[in-house]
Amino acid sequence: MTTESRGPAGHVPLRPLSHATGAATAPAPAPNGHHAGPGTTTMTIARAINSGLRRAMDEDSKVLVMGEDVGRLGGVFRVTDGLQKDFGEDRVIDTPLAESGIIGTAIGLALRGYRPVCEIQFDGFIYPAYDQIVSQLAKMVFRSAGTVRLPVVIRVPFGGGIGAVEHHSESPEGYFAHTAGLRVVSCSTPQDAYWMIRQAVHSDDPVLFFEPKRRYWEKGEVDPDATPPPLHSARVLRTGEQITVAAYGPMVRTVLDAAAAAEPDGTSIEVVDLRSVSPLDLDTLEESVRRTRRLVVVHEAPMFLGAGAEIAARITERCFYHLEAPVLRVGGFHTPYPPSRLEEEYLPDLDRVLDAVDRALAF
Amino acid sequence: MTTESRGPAGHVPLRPLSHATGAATAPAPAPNGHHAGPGTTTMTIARAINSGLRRAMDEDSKVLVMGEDVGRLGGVFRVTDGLQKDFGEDRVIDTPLAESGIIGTAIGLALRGYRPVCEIQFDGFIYPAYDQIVSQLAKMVFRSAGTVRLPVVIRVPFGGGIGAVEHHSESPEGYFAHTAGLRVVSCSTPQDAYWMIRQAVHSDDPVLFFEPKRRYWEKGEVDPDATPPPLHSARVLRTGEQITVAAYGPMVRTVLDAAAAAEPDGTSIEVVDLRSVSPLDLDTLEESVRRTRRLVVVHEAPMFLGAGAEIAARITERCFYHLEAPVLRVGGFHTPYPPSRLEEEYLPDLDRVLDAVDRALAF
Amino acid sequence: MTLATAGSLPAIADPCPIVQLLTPEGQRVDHPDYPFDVDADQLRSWYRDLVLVRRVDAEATALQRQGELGIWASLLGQEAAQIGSARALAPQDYVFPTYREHGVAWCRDVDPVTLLGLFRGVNLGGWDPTEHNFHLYTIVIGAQTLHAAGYAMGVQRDGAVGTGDPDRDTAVIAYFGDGATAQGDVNEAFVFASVFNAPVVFFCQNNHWAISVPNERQTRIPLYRRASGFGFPGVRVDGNDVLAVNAVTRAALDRARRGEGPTFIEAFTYRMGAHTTSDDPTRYRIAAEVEEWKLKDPIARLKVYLARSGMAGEEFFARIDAEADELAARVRRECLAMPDPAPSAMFEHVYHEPHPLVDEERAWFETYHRSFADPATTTAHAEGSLS
Amino acid sequence: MTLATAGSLPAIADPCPIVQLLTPEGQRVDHPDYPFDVDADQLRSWYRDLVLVRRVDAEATALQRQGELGIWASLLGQEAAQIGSARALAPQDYVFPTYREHGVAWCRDVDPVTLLGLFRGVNLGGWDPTEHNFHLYTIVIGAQTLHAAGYAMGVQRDGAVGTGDPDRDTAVIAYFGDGATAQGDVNEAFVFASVFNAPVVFFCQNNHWAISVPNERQTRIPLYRRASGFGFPGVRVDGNDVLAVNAVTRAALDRARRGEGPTFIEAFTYRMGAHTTSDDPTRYRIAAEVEEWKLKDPIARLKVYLARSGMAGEEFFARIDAEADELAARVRRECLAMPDPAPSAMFEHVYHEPHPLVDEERAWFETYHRSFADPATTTAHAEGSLS
Ligand SMILES: Cc1ncc(C[n+]2csc(CCOP(=O)(O)OP(=O)(O)O)c2C)c(N)n1
Ligand SMILES: Cc1ncc(C[n+]2csc(CCOP(=O)(O)OP(=O)(O)O)c2C)c(N)n1
Ligand SMILES: [Mg+2]
Ligand SMILES: [Mg+2]
Repeated sequence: MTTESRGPAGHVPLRPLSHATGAATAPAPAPNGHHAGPGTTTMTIARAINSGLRRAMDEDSKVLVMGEDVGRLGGVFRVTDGLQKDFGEDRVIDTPLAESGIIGTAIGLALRGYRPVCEIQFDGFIYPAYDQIVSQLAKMVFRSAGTVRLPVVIRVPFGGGIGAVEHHSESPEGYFAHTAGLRVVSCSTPQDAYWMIRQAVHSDDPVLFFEPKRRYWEKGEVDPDATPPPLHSARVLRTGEQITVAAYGPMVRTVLDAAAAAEPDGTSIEVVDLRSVSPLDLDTLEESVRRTRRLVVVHEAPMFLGAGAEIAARITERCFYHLEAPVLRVGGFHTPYPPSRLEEEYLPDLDRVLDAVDRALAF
Repeated sequence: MTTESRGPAGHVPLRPLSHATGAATAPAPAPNGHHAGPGTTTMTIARAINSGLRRAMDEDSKVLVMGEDVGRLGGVFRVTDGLQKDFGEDRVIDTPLAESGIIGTAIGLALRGYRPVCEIQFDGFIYPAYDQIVSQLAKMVFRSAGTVRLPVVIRVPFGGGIGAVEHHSESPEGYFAHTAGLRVVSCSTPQDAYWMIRQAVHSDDPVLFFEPKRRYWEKGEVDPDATPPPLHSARVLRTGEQITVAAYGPMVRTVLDAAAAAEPDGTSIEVVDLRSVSPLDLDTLEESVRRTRRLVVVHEAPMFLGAGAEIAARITERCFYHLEAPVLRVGGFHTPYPPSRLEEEYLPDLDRVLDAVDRALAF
Repeated sequence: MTLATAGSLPAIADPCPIVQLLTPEGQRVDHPDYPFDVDADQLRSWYRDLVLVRRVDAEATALQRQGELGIWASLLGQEAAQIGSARALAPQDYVFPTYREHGVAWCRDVDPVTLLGLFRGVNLGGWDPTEHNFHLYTIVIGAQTLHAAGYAMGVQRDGAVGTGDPDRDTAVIAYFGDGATAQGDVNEAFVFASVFNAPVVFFCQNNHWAISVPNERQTRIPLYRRASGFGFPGVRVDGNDVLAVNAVTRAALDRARRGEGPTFIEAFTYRMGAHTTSDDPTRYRIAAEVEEWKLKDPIARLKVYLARSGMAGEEFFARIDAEADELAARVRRECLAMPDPAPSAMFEHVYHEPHPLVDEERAWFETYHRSFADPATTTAHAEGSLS
Repeated sequence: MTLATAGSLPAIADPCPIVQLLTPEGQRVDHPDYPFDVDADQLRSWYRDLVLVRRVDAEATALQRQGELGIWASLLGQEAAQIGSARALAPQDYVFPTYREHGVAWCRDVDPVTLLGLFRGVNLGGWDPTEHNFHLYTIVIGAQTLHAAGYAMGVQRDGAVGTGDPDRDTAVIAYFGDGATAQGDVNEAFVFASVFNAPVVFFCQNNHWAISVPNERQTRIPLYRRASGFGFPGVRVDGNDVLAVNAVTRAALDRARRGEGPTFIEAFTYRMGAHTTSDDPTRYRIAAEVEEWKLKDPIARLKVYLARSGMAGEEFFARIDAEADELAARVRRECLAMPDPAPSAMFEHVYHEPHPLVDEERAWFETYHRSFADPATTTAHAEGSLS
């Protein structure tokens, strides 16, 4: 961990961020089930990100927020609400309407020593910035043999389930996870949202930060003083015996609900919140699957060449003699995101998860 | 197959293009080993694509070629050599230097009834066009509920091994295979190059046509009158008993060489040329793996969330009780493409293929 | 003053030429470059267009408030920019709209109910673009300008420019907003259109806002001047003056049809409502600005002119209002009756040609879906959301 | 005439103002906006720069021909554009080059040998950008212009513009070609730079060709006029006149440092050689054009001027030539001695912070690689290409 603390003295430095190996595979806390500190408050995921950003900006004057409508308006989801008022127009920048421009100038700002946090307004609008992200941002550290740092965070409200029009409900994380040089994470609880956005800002590598937009208003406890697990570690949110179900971002809640619904039937499901799509914390997952001998991976993103495929391939390789069933996937179909009246059918839900669980158990 | 023949009467229409199911899984011809017709000639892959394009343009006046340097120069690899001279500047268009512009205007031309064949000069320069490809081109048929046709072909010389500088050796096909609405293919022989470019032009769906640039100058026979297999069918190029090795594009030759090298040691490798990355012809592959019980997938593209992961996941699901070893992958590492002096180490080669074969056989 | 605005920026509001034929007060004025022969029938029919599209727009906003639409992007204030330009189109001309061109859609005979499908979430467009020569709405800002440039290149290749045959010569028009001018795609469209001299009109509705971001954050000079950097003419027109918009657009389309290449039109107007029904503009703009623009209302000025000049009277206005109400009632009725698509519709038209993965997923889905419908096979899980 | 060029295009070669201080014949001329005090030492040192970078460039071409480099992008003909502009930079200024800025690199003290690493394929840059205030070469056309705009926004935020302190006020310069002006990124850079009034100079070397595509396919008006569409000044300068380029660039950099925002400079020059060593320009351009530009050679005219005005004589020229040969010899020698990177170097610096997948792959690779080196564990396969 090479991040120098640039902020005012006295703030509690974050623990090492990036070691997925050695992650907490021991009895893991239920979401927000950690020992609550005195500063603990209940807030939504949106507010937790806002608080995390605010703290990051307080701690380090080089942290900037930039994007479309992030300033005066505070973002279309109000995630950056109040930041421009408190940190000024030079640190919270309403940019022109050009995503390639946002990321391209963020790279320049990072080269000058800043730590820009860019917002892409919706998942489906990240593509105009694709070259700047996968060919410039992702490769520049490597190209420079480590002489430059690119501490750029790209926040992306992602996923469906909000009844939106096209391009507002996509899950493009796979496009970025396939790209070396990027880190790709997603939070599922307010506490993680608060921790992870700060860890992302502290990272000296570029981080794609996928925010589960349909969960923005779900509430949970946030203890600002608790010590976070590493950014790229998975967490066992619920222990179980018969099968492991892994998910990240918005699908974590769905999977937890499925596990709870299956319990009365006597189906014991272990739930792993992956938290990081790239790198994957395969050690935590492997440890779980060696016990349960079955795995289902759930994401909203299309299955074909999605993260679930990679997990299936690697876990099968690692646990070949332990698996009682092939790793099954529940995910988006090989179609564009459908009109919103069909999204309930399109999106993985509790039933689709349990259907896959049943199929895996039937092997 | 809904392509109307728009060309002059009398040309032999191509057979159905897109049925991957029901593909030729019977004893398949060795590359170019089909019965040679009277018009058969020997040519390079580059020349075969040129000939296929020429024939497509002859047959249908709506077929256009467009891109950077494709006209006067005939393309930096001379794949479009002579086409502007013969078909004029209105059909072979040297565009401004803007990839998004190339694909975006090609979409407009297609909406007006044209069939543009766009060249992206090198793999690493496709990203500025990403939004136009994955959000516009890929989705427009779906968005219009099938009322518009987008017969756009995007030709991409791809892959490494030519000693080039950065951005000239990449394998971005995974980014497009993950996208519904696109078809993604790659040729490995002159005969396939000739057939497949014509089939791609005839397709009413957008096709990403990945050309194995380091194989451009390899020669083989082309019979212009032979009947092609479906565009999206895989082909068994060499039968074997102990293990199946699947590849596409430039890696097919590598895998064939590996199979030949392993034979004296008594290792019998079946080689499948996938030909299509999206859709995948899983039936052909499954049939092979059910016999050999082992599979290695080889591509230059990074393994992490690459096509090999998808194949591993699906074949494992289909052949769970047949597999004697996990599906292993040989592919690019999770690094940007390295400086060319390291590409021999980076790229999968005969030894890396055989190493994976050994590992699979050791299970 | 903050850094971001430091330095010697020329003010965007610099006085600059603007074409106007009808003042906000309803006064007819002349412009040397845009002679305009008033035809009472035409003006009345435009008045009707303006009132009807505003009324449908209001109904759609109401439908959204009542949960019948997921979202609505109101054209309030921009009616003249849309009707004026779209009424300049020939049938063979082709239109590439954004998501706000409900007035243009109206002129291209897309039924307003059909238009609601996208916003209701039952489809992603719902009309056949080729039937109306009106492309699908494009939501990704700016992408459609390249499609327009390409389509226009196709028109050239078809020999459908400069023949002098008014039924043959074809122009293309791309609509986009002030915010869109910052996008790379839009500027690439300017490059392609200008170097190929394509028959396309770039019609920018400068409604002063891109959601919460004011126009000054997209450009520091008046937008119509962008075209001069690419070597084709740009003109600013009073976007709330249906006469001027029509005259300027007609001239630009004619120019395109004659083979003289692209034109940029900046229709200077104002987004009177929220960006969409999801937006709250009080967070970022002051009421006084909106009040000022109310005085420039496109319908009011035409009504005053029609009335004062005796081209229309109370009875006419009342009749149009009644027609508008009837139309709104029909739109509401038919919107509510719009059926949801069949679930497996999402597997249709992903491709034109057969595709094994889509087929496999469709087959899986249909079996899975049926398992909920058939009580004999229903699983025991708590929530059968699909049944 | 084909469709693509139909219509009433203004010819790109329209006479337009161009800043020149030294004619192709070596005649010193004045320009009202760009007074220039000739300093003999400075001119001699520039002459040295020009000759040395041309000589190194020729050596690199030769090295490529002999297989020592994978490719080389020659700057032949563009020396004055590069030296003139780069010698206007202050140490604290920051440069974003393309792949052809070897002359600029020279002025930023990047050793020419270091520069060859990318082209030899032993690294992807090889110098520390922050040490030279000279970013890595960018090959993806246009991408670096946005980095420059962003860097300049950072300079503003550091308060390093408009202080009047010549050691503090900082400008940024982005180099790009004529072809690049068609890219969306470049135009977005113009938008960001202009609306934020960022201290950046956009330095376009119009060398008339983008590989085989002539400038007319990227623009139909002179390129320097692009800036007017975005609201900042553009100027065309004789790119083969080192004095004029220096004067114009100095003025633009000063303007940026004073906080007055961006400037676009079009250095009108010519790519005398092939696009790169992989290219064959005889396929697409006529020799006469090249011959014509030979008469405008940037070095010859300065040499004539220095000689005629008595600022330098034969002995000086001979000394520079000798120095150039020595430098070339060193470049050759050290290029040949450049070691290949260690194979596992490809796993370094993918990330700054630890990454389990990279670590796992590195570990696998090292074991695999060792298996070839160690005869005891060598596999029996025929070709051990990795050993
Ligand atoms: C590429 C892209 N980025 C962001 C958005 C989100 N968005 C939707 S509308 C809008 C503002 C558009 O402003 P303008 O172009 O002026 O059009 P207007 O809405 O004012 O008609 C934004 C940022 C989008 N649709 N597409
Ligand atoms: C985005 C992108 N597309 C295509 C290329 C391939 N390419 C390399 S140089 C070049 C021409 C560049 O022309 P110009 O900008 O005028 O610069 P010059 O080479 O003349 O210096 C092209 C098309 C590229 N490097 N990047
Ligand atoms: Mg607007
Ligand atoms: Mg050039």
